[in-house]
Amino acid sequence: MALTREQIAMRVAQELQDGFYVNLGIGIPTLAANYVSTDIEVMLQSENGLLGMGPYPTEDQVDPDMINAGKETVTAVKGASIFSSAESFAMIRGGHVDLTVLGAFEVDQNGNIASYMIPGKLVKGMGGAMDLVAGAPNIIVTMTHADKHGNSKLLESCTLPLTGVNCIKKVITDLAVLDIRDGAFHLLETAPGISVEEVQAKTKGKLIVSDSVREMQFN
Amino acid sequence: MALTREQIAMRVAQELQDGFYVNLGIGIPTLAANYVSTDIEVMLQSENGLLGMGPYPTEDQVDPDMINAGKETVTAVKGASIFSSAESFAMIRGGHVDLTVLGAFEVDQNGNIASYMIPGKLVKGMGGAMDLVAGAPNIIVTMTHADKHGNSKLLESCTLPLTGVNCIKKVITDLAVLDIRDGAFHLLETAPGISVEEVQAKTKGKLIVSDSVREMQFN
Amino acid sequence: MAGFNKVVTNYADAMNGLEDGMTVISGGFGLCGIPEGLIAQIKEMGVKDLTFVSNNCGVDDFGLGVLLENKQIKKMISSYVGENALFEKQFLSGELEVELTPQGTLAEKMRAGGAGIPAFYTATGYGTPVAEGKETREFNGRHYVLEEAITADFAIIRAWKADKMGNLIYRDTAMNFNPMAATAGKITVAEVEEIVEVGELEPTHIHTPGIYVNRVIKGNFEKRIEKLTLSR
Amino acid sequence: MAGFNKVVTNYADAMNGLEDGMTVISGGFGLCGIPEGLIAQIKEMGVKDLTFVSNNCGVDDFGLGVLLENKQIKKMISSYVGENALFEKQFLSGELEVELTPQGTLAEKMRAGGAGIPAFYTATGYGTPVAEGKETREFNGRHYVLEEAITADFAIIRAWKADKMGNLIYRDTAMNFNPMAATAGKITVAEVEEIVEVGELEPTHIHTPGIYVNRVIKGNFEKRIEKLTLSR
Repeated sequence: MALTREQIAMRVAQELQDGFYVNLGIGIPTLAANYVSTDIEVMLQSENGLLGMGPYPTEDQVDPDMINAGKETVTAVKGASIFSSAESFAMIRGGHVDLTVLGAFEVDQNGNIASYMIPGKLVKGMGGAMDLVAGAPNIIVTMTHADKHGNSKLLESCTLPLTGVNCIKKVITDLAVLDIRDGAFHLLETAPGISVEEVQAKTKGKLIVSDSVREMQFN
Repeated sequence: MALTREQIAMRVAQELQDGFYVNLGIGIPTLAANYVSTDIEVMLQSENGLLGMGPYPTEDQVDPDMINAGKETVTAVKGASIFSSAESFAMIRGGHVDLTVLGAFEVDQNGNIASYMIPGKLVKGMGGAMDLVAGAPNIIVTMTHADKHGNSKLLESCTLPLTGVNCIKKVITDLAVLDIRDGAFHLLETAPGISVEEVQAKTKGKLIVSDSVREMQFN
Repeated sequence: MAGFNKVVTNYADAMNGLEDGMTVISGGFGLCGIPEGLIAQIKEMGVKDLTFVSNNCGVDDFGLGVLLENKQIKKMISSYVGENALFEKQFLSGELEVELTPQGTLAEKMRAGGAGIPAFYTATGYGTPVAEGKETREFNGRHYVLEEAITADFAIIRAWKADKMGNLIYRDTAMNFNPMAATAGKITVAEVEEIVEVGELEPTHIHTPGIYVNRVIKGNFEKRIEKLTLSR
Repeated sequence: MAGFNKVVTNYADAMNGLEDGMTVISGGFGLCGIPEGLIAQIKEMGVKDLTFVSNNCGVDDFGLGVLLENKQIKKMISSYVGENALFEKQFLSGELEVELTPQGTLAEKMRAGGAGIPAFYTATGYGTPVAEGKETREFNGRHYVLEEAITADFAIIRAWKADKMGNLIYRDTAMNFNPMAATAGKITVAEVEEIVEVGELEPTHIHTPGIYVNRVIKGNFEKRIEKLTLSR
């Protein structure tokens, strides 16, 4: 079975290591924060200018001056710092954020990503995504493996306008976990009940299946 | 009589206007702070990272963490702000400081200034001078009109390595006040007892003497 | 305090000098930290053909959206403009020009504008539509795009506390783009929640030194929340 | 707190990894705001052929001067080096290489290094020896020089207060170059006057977020005054 959004988020959460500063994009990446192991500590960076983002507020805690990059009301954890957007992107552009997780429309075997624009539809803007993919040393894309028509989103070459080039290192989809290196997707893990063949069928870009492919583990 | 250092500083102080943010270089410019009219308020910028520099401290007030760009112990006035050197030079480079006054070895009729390096002598460094002359919209040089051998320091073209080009608008010396524009020094004021002829004799660059030259006024 | 008293007491004085065709940088991220009263005053003045530099363009009936509604904006330089049906309509009809700029590049362009840096290189946008027509260049084996600074005739910002000299402190994430915006306006106007006496703000806590600020006005803020999210 | 506890309790741990030939950025302006104990530790370690990036080079027997004395510095990148007879001697004898950089350009090069900006344009130094061999370029009728970013293997800085996560607050003008230096080291070590509990520092008062800081050590500072000037 393909993973649910929550299951993808659970698998993404496994990528977070103790002591990581992490930027989680809107959608599934943000959900991952709910599944971080209690054995580790991570600090969440929100690119509007907050390092140490906490949970959503209770009704008493709601403060219009305290929001995240998705414009949602949030709280700050102990040890948080708050700064300008220029400082925030200095942090991002300078490669100080250990891991960025974000969604995408397409990713290709060279690590290119398209995530902000579908020609013919209204362009809403890239927000901070272009800075994030150009800045973080380690970037994971999370998305469904194929679109609702069954077309692969893991391509030989992105067809949509790019958000960034040669920057995506890993993809976590509802079907699989794959590394991107040397011009190919490398299959590392399959979702429970998903065969290697199904992943192969739904991956349009070059796919290398190693001997050590394993099934995703959930606690 | 040529002006004393204190008299030059008094004349420099007349250039400060109410509401000006001012950077005063080491030496005579710093002395000018003592002669600012009590009718006006100015804020002194010190390029290490202090806006609102106050007088030297009393013995009780001395704090090694509170110094100016000359590395002297100072105080901060009410309304002061303290920031990093990057922020300080953003302020300077961005043209936010209304007036900079600094010393020089030479100035020429095109507004070039040489102030940091005498070849053959040890180079101690330009500190913030190059940023200041490149940044301030209004820059006054104050120095003696001639060196101790009687050689003019107001030249057709600077002979020493430059600190900045086309940036000096006004020169206040022990003999005169001169504007620099259109490739010439324009004599505006002479020191009490100094003749126009003496200024002419001691100015090597192109000097234009207007009809309205007047004697410096001191209160 | 004659020389450094920047407090103005009415919005007409606060925005005095704003004319048709001018460029305005606005602080704020979404509806957070926006100068509500200054935006209302611009609507009141009715000046037209403005270019706005702001990360977002408000929503239909709040923030910069009210100036769109009033057809006062000719061009937006923003990173994300997706919360606004009116925006979409004016953009598709060609009434509104839009220059999409990555958020970090936008923040840095404002900072550069205020800091006297005419242009800088960034890896952001290399190989994407953002780099089209721009110079690219390699440093140490990586590719970068040359981006130019932004300055404006006016910068309008919101702060929490100001003293009369224009020293500013921001509150929480309402800081966002306001500090950079403050540095990049020929005339910078700060609308604040509270004006305190000179000397009350600790010098090392000041986020924006008064040298960047020309006018300060005390505002009353609705502080509308764009997405109320609560913990379960 | 396993993951974010950056406190180390001895200087050997603080400077662990520093090797011959490395580049070190140091905060401080003159003798103000310098990481005294970290400098002493570098002397203790005896590592050689270091390149130091620091606005100044201390005095003969204090600050970075002690590393000059011990012949550990191969090259200085500084804006002003004039308080130091030893410096003069080593420079004139050719033992010491010096790259003079305008103070504001030096500060911005460090900031750029930390902020992922490989190069920027500045008017500072145009037409002077500083621009020799560098690209120059016109923007809007003014001339500018292209300056490249600086990063380093280590950054050593001094702060006033730190929490265990490495969030830092500076005291008065001891801030100076420390915030930019903090961003530009592969490993950044902060020597501080006081270590407080996480949560004690107000988020909007933090000058350097902990993300930039790898190690924190509590120091004892002499805080020598370079020029004692008193009001009359």
